[in-house]
Amino acid sequence: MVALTVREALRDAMAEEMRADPDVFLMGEEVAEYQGAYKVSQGLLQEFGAKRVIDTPITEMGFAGVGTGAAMMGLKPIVEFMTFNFAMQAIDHILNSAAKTLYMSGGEIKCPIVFRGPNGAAARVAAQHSQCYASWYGHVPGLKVIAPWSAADAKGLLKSAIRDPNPVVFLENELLYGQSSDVPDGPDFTVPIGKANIVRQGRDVTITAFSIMVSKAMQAAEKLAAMGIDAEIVDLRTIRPLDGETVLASVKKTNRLVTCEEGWPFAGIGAELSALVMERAFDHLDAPVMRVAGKDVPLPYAANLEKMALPQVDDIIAAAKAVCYKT
Amino acid sequence: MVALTVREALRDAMAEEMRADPDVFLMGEEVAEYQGAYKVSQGLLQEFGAKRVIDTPITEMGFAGVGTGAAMMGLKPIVEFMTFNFAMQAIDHILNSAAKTLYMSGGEIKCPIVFRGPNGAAARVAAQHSQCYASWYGHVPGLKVIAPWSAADAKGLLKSAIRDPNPVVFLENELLYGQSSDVPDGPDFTVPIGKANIVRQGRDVTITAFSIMVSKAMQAAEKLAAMGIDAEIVDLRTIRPLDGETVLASVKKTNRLVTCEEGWPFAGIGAELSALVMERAFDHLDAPVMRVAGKDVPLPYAANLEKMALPQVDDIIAAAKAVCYKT
Amino acid sequence: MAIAKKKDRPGGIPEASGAELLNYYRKMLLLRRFEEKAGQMYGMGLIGGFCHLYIGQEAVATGIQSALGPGDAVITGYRCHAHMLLAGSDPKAIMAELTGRAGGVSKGKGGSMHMFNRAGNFYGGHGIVGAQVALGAGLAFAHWYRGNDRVSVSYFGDGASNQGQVFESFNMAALWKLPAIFVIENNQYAMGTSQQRSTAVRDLYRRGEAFGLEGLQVDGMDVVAVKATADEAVAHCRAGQGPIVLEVLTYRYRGHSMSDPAKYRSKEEVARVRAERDPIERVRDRLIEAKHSDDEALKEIDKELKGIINDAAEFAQSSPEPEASELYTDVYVA
Amino acid sequence: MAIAKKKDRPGGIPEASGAELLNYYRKMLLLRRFEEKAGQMYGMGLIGGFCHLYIGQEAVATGIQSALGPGDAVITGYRCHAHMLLAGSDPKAIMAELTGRAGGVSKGKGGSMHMFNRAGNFYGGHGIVGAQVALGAGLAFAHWYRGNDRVSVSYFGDGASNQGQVFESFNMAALWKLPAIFVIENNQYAMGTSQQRSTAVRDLYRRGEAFGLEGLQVDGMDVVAVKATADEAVAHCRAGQGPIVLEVLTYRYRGHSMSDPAKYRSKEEVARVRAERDPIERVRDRLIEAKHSDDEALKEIDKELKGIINDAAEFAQSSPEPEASELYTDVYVA
Ligand SMILES: Cc1ncc(C[n+]2csc(CCOP(=O)(O)OP(=O)(O)O)c2C)c(N)n1
Ligand SMILES: Cc1ncc(C[n+]2csc(CCOP(=O)(O)OP(=O)(O)O)c2C)c(N)n1
Ligand SMILES: [Mg+2]
Ligand SMILES: [Mg+2]
Repeated sequence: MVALTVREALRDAMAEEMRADPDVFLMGEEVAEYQGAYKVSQGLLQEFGAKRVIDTPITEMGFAGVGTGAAMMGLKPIVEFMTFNFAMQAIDHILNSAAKTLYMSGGEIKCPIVFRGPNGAAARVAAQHSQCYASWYGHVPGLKVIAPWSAADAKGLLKSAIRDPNPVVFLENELLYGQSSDVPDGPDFTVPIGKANIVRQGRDVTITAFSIMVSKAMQAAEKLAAMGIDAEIVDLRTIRPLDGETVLASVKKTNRLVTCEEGWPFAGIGAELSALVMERAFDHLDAPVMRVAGKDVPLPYAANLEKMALPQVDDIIAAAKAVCYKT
Repeated sequence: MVALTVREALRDAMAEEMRADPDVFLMGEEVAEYQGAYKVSQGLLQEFGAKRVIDTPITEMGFAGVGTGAAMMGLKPIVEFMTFNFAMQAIDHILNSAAKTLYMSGGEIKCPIVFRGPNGAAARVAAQHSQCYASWYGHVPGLKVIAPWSAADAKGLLKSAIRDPNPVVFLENELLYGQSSDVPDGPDFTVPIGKANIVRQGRDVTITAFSIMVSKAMQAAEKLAAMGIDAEIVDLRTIRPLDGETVLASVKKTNRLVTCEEGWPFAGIGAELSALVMERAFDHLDAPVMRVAGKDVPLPYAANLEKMALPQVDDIIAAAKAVCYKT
Repeated sequence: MAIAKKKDRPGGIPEASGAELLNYYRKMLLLRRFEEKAGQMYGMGLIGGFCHLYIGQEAVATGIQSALGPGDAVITGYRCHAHMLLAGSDPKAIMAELTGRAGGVSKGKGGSMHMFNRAGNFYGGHGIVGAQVALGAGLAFAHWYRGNDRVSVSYFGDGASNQGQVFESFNMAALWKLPAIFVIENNQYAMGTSQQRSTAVRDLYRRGEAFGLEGLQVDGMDVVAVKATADEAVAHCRAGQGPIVLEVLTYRYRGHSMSDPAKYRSKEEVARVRAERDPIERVRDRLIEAKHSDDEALKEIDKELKGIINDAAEFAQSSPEPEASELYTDVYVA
Repeated sequence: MAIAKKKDRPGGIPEASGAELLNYYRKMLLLRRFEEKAGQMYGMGLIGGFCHLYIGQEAVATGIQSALGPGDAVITGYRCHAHMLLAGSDPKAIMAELTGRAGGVSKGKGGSMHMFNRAGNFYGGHGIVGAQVALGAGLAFAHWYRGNDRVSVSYFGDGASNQGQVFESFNMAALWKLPAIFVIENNQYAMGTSQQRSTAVRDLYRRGEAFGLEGLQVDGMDVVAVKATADEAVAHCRAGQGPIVLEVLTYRYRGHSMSDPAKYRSKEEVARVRAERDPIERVRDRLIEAKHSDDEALKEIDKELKGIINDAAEFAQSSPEPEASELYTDVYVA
């Protein structure tokens, strides 16, 4: 084990996979000479050179298409979006060119590509720079969608994503980049796509979260413990394919579910989980599932409003207490 | 009352609003000289001239931006996408420029624009031309999202959308364009945004649907009636703001809910409704909510596979029977 | 910096040999007979959805594909039957794709607009106007990345040439000197929009000027001229000189797709092109004039091709629909 | 068809009067003092998120805005404080927006990148690179639709000039002859990407050539030259001759945003521009040389401006945070 920041873990994942496979390369805005807008690609240009670490012009639609075309020919591109907000310009390629082509070609054309970058709110960057795309991409068959929390998962899942023969959307979080945690050593470590992780065992209520919301859920769980509520925290890690089995097994144990996400509630990941539990664990529920999510507004810039707009530890605590019928 | 096709109803809505307000205009690919790729704008060029009915080059991102900019200055554009699949190229403007600007400007900049066109599957046009965007747009605060079924609603809601001071995404369905039904006469008729419509009263189970799925739900209801199940059909009509009250009231009466949509299930409209009912009518449910949705695959071209991929009348019947515990 | 230039090559096209001409004739006629049959079958309800025919444009793909070698990659839009045929796909499997059958090249899942042939280096068959241009730059990128001398050819229409990602692709291709040939099949219409209604400047070979892309323009109804100009473009790319734009002036005889009655142009306009510029007739005339062939022999070819096409049509109707289980395959690579 | 042309106007810039020069000086110094204060306040943690300063580029917006008249519409990207000030917004309210307070121009909801002033015909303040170009074409469209002689000015960067929608906007503007002035503020860098690393052709005034757009290039560190060239562009549009591209060569002294240490260029490079080309110093020198003013008087102006800016900073810190209820307002127009 070695303590790494999420930033380093992501970098190491890319470096290891690039060492192992000459078909893997990284492209995006400021990934090479600048070492990444958020320094995630630190050192990669130096190690792999300008042909494998490529600065692009500001043309998201274009370079997403270039990456996708290269993937169709067998290369394994990692396409970095400076943030996923800018991937909206490229979203047609992510869906129509990358996600749907295997099916439309009857299996003839594979598209082993990873689209990665920070997703969701950073700090005070306002509405155009703060959207969470988990539910949008999660909606789409043909894509795999990952949103890691810990450094180990960031590394292990990014490595799996790069090796995966399918298009993968890899949602990072800028505020997590600087967070450190233990990561298993060595280039053989990977984490399987599609498996949730129970990061805290508990009996009274299941709390699902992903990405930065896991931190908040963990904090909530500590405070809940002090109130006599023993929360089980499920880090979803992968949004598609969603590990429904792990969530359902937990809910069947705790009989209560609170879902957490930073994105908007309407047709979000919480809605999906609520519907899933409704369909497959209805009789196990001792209380209706509650969703904790971002407020249904564009993200405001003002510090106080921003805090109110984003789901906080207290919101999770309140929801957990409510489903446990505690006041 | 006058019998109109949905196509005519939409055309009449635009024509009436253009007559009433010189700031309203229509732009898009093939809307003018060709009279609309699906002939929805038949006759508009002839009546209003080339300055108000404008053929654009094939540049979705560009003309969506042009429309949005014009709206910021007080014009009331109707931007037609030949289909909503092509709006993915323009989706950044729909969200970041149109939906978020009022908020980001503290109310300074309004954006009275309608984005409209066919959404979802047509007949045999395969994966890239068949996506349903209801849950994506429904996810986003700042947008209003409409998906009418009947000719009257198509007309009344499009008129409301054009008059609405907010950006509206108006999702039509190509297969409905030729369907006729009665429409109240005269230019004063409108239908309010945000109100669902109970198109069939029933006691045993609530079935929600929108757009073309209302037709299928109605057919299912007839067959269900023959089996002794009296279904209540709620045509959602507006996706955002969703009329939860009408759905909840119906569910509190029938104690059962089946949701129908053509789009993919994951984080779809059915998921949202299921979560909503979970939160606000849990104790009224006699059975878990069931979702009827498109299969979780890109839409195939082959006739038999396409039919399997899209939700059919029999799927609705099966779901309704299941929630009624009938075999 | 290279400046876009128009090349009419007055008198400058090298004459083709009899064998070459016969080869073009055969290929172009195959494309036409295939499309005619597809049109018929669409009319009979055997083909669904959108179906875009290549009739009139045969010299474009035929001339350009003849300039390519093994490993050169090709991509186009939805009007792709011809490119599939030239990539060496079996007409049976293409036609069965059009009817949505298990024997189709995409197992019936893609249909008319979504067909691919990896072995033949053909990367589709894309329904989103302009998308193939960035994807095609990506194919060129892959060649560049691998350091070989192969090129990529991206076909797109006059309408598509207004899409922003075309310019983004030009810029990246120029910046990285990618071996990308951007072929604008200018058939004068994008659905019902004639070219002058979609852009203020109609010289599409100049589209890449802002990024220094050289541009060539050629009469796309003359397969020999197309081939010669394509040779030049290919040589440019193979020599490492970066991307190039190739505008090919052509015409489609049919509507945009089978559901377009094409009322935006006169019957006379179409008839005039057919009578005066038909690419197949032009080769036929040359063959006969130069006595490389005669009526009889050419009829024989036609007969043979019709046989192939009839077999394809037969197969496309007798091949079964895909198994129900296919609904869930190919969503992900296992 | 118009061909893009470079205009250096050697010796051809009409000299400005003392009053004009003083006016430019005052405006440019206001912009600079404002930005310096914003930088300080960012350093103190009073401003959050992204904050992009305009220091070094003052002559661009000042020169161009001086060529506009009432009703002419303006739009730009996230580097928008200067444009807000020139649109007549109160420095207090701009600064309070930066601190995210209730007294901010956007009630604290938009922050540094999202500011607007309808009365001043300024339409933002947009965070998505390139989006303002299509929106700006839309502003021009609105003028055209209404049949008035007003123009729209869309400012964007050298990096933004590679975005596809820029070309889509050029095409529509040319096709419909919209009164759109596309101002490329070429400050040589897009974040850490120097211009030659983002495009193969650096002459951005030629960007619209493929669509027949005329292009002008001007030294953006010379406010008088900028104003004169902008006059020309405005006249072109008002005369109904359609859109025009205006490349303004400028330089930003600070990092891309406050969080960019700008290690991709040498200190010497920045120092040289500051020493040799500073737009404010240049006007100052002219004023003094021509005896339109003197050190004393110019110091007085500076003092006055600093007072305004200090008041703004004061206000921005004392203005309360928005009411909690504001979270839910302005999502929809009621
Ligand atoms: C992004 C996008 N917008 C619109 C369409 C609908 N559409 C399909 S083909 C076409 C016309 C294209 O014309 P052109 O590029 O000239 O090619 P041609 O059909 O003439 O070969 C249009 C508008 C689409 N498929 N994709
Ligand atoms: C679509 C999009 N892509 C990327 C970004 C991130 N970004 C913000 S500013 C910028 C550089 C823009 O440079 P330029 O256009 O030259 O303008 P300047 O900052 O020099 O004024 C980038 C890459 C963004 N905001 N939007
Ligand atoms: Mg065409
Ligand atoms: Mg710049």
